[in-house]
Amino acid sequence: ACGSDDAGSGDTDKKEDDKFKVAMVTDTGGVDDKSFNQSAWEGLQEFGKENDLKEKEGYNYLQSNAQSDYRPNLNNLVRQGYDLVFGIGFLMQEDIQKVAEQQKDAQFALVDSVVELDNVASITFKEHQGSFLVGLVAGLQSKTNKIGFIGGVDSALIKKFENGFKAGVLTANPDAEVFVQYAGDFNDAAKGTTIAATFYGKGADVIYHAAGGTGSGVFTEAINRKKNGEDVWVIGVDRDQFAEGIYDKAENKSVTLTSMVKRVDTAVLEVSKQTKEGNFPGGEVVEFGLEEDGVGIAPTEDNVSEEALKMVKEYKEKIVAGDVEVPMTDDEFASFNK
Amino acid sequence: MLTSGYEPIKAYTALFSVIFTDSYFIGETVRQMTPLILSGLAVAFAFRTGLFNIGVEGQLLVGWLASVYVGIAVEGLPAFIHIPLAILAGALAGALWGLVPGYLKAKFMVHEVITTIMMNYVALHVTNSIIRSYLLAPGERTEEIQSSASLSSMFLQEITDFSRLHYGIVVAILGAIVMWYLLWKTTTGYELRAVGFNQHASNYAGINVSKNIILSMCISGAFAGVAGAMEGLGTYQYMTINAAFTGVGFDGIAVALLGANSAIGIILAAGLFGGLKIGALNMQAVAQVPPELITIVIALIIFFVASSYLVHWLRNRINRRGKI
Amino acid sequence: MDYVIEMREIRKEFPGIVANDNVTLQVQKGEIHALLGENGAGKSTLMNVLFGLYQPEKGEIRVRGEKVDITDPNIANNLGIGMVHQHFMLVENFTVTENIILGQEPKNRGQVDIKKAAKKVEEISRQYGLRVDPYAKIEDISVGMQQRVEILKTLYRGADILILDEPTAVLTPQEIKELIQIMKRLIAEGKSIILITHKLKEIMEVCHRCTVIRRGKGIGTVDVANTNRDELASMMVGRDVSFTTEKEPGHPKQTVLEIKDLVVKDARGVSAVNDLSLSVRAGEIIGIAGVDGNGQSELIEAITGLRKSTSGSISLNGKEITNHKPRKVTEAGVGHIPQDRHKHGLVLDFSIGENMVLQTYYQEPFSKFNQLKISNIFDKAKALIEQFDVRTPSVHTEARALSGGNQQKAIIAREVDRSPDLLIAAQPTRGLDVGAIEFIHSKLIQERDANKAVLLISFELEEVMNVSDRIAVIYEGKIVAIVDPKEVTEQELGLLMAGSKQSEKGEE
Amino acid sequence: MDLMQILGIIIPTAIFAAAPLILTALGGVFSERSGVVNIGLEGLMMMGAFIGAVFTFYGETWGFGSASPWFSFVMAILIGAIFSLLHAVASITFKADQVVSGVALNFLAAGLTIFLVKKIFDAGQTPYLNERIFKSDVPLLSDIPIIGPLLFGKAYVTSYVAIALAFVVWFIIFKTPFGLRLRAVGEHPMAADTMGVNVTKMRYIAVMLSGAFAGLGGAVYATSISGNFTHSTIAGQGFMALAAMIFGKWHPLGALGAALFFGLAQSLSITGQQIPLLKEIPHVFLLISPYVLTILALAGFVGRADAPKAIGKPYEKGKR
Ligand SMILES: Nc1ncnc2c1ncn2[C@@H]1O[C@H](COP(=O)(O)OP(=O)(O)OP(=O)(O)O)[C@@H](O)[C@H]1O
Ligand SMILES: Nc1ncnc2c1ncn2[C@@H]1O[C@H](COP(=O)(O)OP(=O)(O)OP(=O)(O)O)[C@@H](O)[C@H]1O
Ligand SMILES: [Mg+2]
Ligand SMILES: [Mg+2]
Repeated sequence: ACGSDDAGSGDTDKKEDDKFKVAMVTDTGGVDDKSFNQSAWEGLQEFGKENDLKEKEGYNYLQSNAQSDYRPNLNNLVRQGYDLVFGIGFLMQEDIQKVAEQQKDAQFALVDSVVELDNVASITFKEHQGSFLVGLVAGLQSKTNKIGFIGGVDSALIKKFENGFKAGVLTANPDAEVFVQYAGDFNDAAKGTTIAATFYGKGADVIYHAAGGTGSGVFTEAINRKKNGEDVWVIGVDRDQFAEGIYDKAENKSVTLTSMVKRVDTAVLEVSKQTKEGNFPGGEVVEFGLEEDGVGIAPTEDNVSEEALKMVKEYKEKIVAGDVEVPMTDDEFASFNK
Repeated sequence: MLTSGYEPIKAYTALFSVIFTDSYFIGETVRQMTPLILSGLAVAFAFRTGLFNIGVEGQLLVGWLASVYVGIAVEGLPAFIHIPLAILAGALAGALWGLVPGYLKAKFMVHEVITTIMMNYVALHVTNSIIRSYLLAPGERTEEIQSSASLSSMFLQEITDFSRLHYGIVVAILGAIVMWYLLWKTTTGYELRAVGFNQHASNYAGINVSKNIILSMCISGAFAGVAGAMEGLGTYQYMTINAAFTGVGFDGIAVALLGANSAIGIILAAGLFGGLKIGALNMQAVAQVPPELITIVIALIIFFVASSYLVHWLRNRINRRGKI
Repeated sequence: MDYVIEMREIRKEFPGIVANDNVTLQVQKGEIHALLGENGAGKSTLMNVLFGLYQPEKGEIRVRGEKVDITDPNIANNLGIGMVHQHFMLVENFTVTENIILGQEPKNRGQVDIKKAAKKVEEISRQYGLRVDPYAKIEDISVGMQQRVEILKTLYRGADILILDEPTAVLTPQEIKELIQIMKRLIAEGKSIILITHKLKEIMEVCHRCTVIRRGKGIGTVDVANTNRDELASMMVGRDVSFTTEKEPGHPKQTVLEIKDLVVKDARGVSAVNDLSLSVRAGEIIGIAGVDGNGQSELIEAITGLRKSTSGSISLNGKEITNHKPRKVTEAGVGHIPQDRHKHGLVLDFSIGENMVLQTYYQEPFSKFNQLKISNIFDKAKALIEQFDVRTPSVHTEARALSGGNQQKAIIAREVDRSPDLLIAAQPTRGLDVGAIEFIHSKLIQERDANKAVLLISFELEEVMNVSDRIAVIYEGKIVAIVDPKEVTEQELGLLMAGSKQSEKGEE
Repeated sequence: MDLMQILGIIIPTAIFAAAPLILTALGGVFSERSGVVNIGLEGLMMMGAFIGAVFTFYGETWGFGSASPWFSFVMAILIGAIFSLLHAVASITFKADQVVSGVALNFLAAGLTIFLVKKIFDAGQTPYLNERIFKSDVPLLSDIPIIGPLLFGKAYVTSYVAIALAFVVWFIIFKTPFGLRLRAVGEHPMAADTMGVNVTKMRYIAVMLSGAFAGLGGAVYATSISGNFTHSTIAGQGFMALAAMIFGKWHPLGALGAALFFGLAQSLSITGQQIPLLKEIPHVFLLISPYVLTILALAGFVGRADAPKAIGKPYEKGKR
């Protein structure tokens, strides 16, 4: 970016310039949001380590404080000469598009959405597939046959979680009923608590949330109920949320049944590698599903029953093989359910 | 900054060099200033007439949506009609959002601070719901507006190295002039200010107090609505579903008060805010200073300026002379 | 000589002005000492210095012979100095007792012991004859009672030196009489009083000595027994002042204001004006005499459109104006000098220039097509300031910064200049010095002589008797008598105002 | 769902969601009753939530066990009071515009808390807390038939602490000499001054109390609802508390009622989506219902609210 730094930087930068450099722009959650920003950053760090890059020089990130910061941040990184710039989150789609149109020589990658330009690689995940697997667990392990799903904001992306999950639940347990509610907010823990209270109050004993910070309220409610002797579970999202659900530290007991993990780190690392090797997937949509280990079920399996694990394994194979097509939209779910 | 372990000289160089010398960041700073000026004007206008409008955030959102809607839905108009029409739509929507607290204040003495806070949340949910139900395009947002409604300019972008600078700054400065003119040069402004200072005396002088309270909130809301239109027609060209408030409305409170509720002051304060915010992004990039530090700096500047007797004195002088 | 208070060569400056310039004041024990001076002469400033609200630049203060340094009202309180301020220092939504005990509350297990406090208040109030209701809220009680609360505050704190800053400006004649009794009782108890007032009659009546200040400078101290009103007045103003307003007999013409069977309810919904009828003719001044609270304010508010009337009619020059909006009433030809100049008369944060067009800003030449003609407005204001001798640094000065007297002159200038057919003047001289009063009275008479109708409302009998051509006595919302000022005595008028019917006199 | 079931969900969640609002609004009552506008409640709450999360976390590591949240409350009260001093110094001593100073406080809290979180934890948020305030039955009271389980079953202690504090604050403000002076300072500072009440001192105390209460409110939020602290933990609750305070007419019990009303409206709007009849109403109407209900309530039967007379004006000795 700024003139002063370009001019006064001297030869250390020159040396770095020869190397392949990558960077990313976070959304307002910041690089350590315990969610996909953090996961993406871990991917970059891994890439840095593998290629012996220095943090802040060879690989870097910029945090956005507001939606309007995306574009200056993207521009800034391009102007600092990074060879590949990641935008994390579908909210950055428009900005990547514009910057990529203007900076034709730069290379971008966008996580969670698609930009059809030759200098942009689009990375998406098959969240519905992962959600299907945790749906199976929920369907099998629910004793009340009532299961809840809490979405952050009603959107196409979160719908993938909902529909995949519902399909999984019904596959494992056709008698189950799934309550669905969208909080309208990714950051309102109090709302999460209230919705969870409502679901549990209606008899649900497993709730899957895809609601970011609102989800922490779901854990709060579940822990409270567990402490008062109720048998309730939460299914975490994006990464292994076992720790969020711990209600008995000594015994390491958690209300987290399992979690649907989304391996943004894997995707970021993978695309960085390809690009360094000269195989930048520009103009392509790189999809990460069960097959690519882009989504899946969390490694902590303390609370998952043998039976469920077996079923998960079985369906994972079927999905990878293409024998089962997991629905992601409402329409697809409707026909799946027929 | 020294105490927090970052390199202060590098950081400040990063902050100031770009907002004064790098055309891209100059462009971005001005772009950032645009809605800040207008939301500052909205807060200041209400303040001048004795009302505290915390509802700029909500008025901005509805203004944004209305302008984008007109930008999308109306086709085949030349730009010189389409742009003003879309801005007007934003202003009207904002005014409508200001009307509710104004009316409740005038007729039922309901404190405008509560109603405007509540109207913010209503605006957030309603605009999101309208976009989701009627205007949704891929990416959790609306379609892009027609180019005939766009304030963005290839020319401005090119001279600023592809910043998002757009013609909205002209609108914002016009807004500042309008506020100044309206308040100090018209009988309407005379009435609004009189009601703001002393409702009893205004009533005695035959001024319709209720009407002026409502009018004041509407005009304030209109400024906020135009601020939203600047985001919709200029910066973004569309409206996203907002998971949370934009913050521009709340920044407007600080901008207005830092600018002593005067037109010139607001432009300067918005410049300071915009510069610091954009500079902060660069400080992060160059000197690895976390952007939170800039928020802290902004807060300290506000404290400092607000506490300074110099500003107090200036403000009194400006007020007394009845200019600007 | 032993003085209980001795202020020597006090100098107090404010930015751009010397409010007290080497003023010396010596008060003897057990006396009532008057402090006299024009509006803005520096009386309140001097007393605020004594009370510790201001720090003097120069000079020394001795209390009971001891040199003291009063840096805080607390110290003054501890020295036994109590002050009743010109503008009351009362918390409006507190009760009488709460106001009195504030800062020195009797406690009972951490709680304010209101019962005990109220009892103590009752005790003191009985001792000095200061009637108050300990549980009433300040906003609900009369100005007279508020005044008594202020005095009780000082007595509760055991003050034996009392400063009363213009205590009578806001009181009715009855209340003034009571206050004078109270003051006499206080000195009989051995207390000393410093009394600020513009009413020379009161000084002559109760004070022992009088110190005069003019434009910040001490002019001297005189024994009241050895002087008279005229001498005091000329000491204060620096020239001779006339007390009886000179005027030719009036020549009343056609009826301008006609009020028939008017009923107006007050804020609590009680009829304050009851079937009131009254007419005012061009070329006459009708004075309304009455004790505060007999419907005067509601009557004015009904005429001027600030309050709705429930029945009856008001017409101006034969045209109905009943329940018209204030602006329509103004445009029909009514001018109004309001009773409360800060609440109704002025926008204190506006410049004096802007205030001068409060009723006319929307008309030519002050605006056109919704645009203000700033230069016309300020030219007009300058002319009025000149003509009515409003003392202000400039037309751009905020009205707030002017002294009360000058604020009042500005309002009068604005209202008289429009030359309304009917001029309503409510307590136009409250708190003003004799020079200013003289000026305002002459303006009212000038209006009358220009064939306008003038309605004067005042609690001050002397004013009503001096200025009016006819006096209408208002009692419980009705005009109970109309009398000729030349044929009535103050005593008779006082009886009428108190509701006695026997001594009915006059034309109707 | 039957009615009891619905009430059984709505009422407890209303009460628990209201606790941070009640506490913060009570803080606002103190400050504004003394004549100092406190729009910085949001920032104070943010600071409280941050302190609550940090010290609960350290309490855990220092072995305070289940007392950790309570330890954090003490710290939040202390640090909240100290943090509010900035507002006090600027607006009381330097006579800064009180609204500006409050806004600055909000900015400062937003920046400082996250900055410190990053310094301390090297992450954008604090870790999840293990020791939190958990729900439990209120002994005896929860055994009362019907209303017992509704009002006292499975509830947070902090909710009842908040409600009890509202009564304590009411007592302090309306019954004690301190309260009398506080209100006098907010209504007519010059009168109070001439009666020997130290206006500056009273206002400092009031602002610091508002910091203490808002700090506690934030800490209660962090330890009972969110379970950690992030940049978005406190997002508007301080403004809602401000609204509750005004809604409650600057009266502690009024603020309590308003906060409970908000809580009830909020939980009704959420739970309503699972109630068969209300399910048919478009989602957005339920989302906005708490806010619309508040506006209607204000317009319908609460109406005029008189702020303390001297509010917003710095006190200058001898100024008229
Ligand atoms: N707070 C103040 N700041 C600046 N100047 C002041 C202040 N108070 C008084 N003055 C100045 O001091 C002078 C004396 O004012 P003061 O109030 O003592 O008059 P006064 O004799 O009490 O008048 P009045 O009869 O109208 O009450 C005024 O002319 C004014 O210019
Ligand atoms: N804030 C101020 N700054 C400058 N001068 C002031 C200020 N307040 C008052 N004054 C001056 O103080 C003087 C006396 O003021 P004061 O209010 O005592 O007048 P007054 O005639 O007694 O008014 P009132 O009739 O309301 O009692 C005036 O000359 C006025 O100019
Ligand atoms: Mg005086
Ligand atoms: Mg006076």
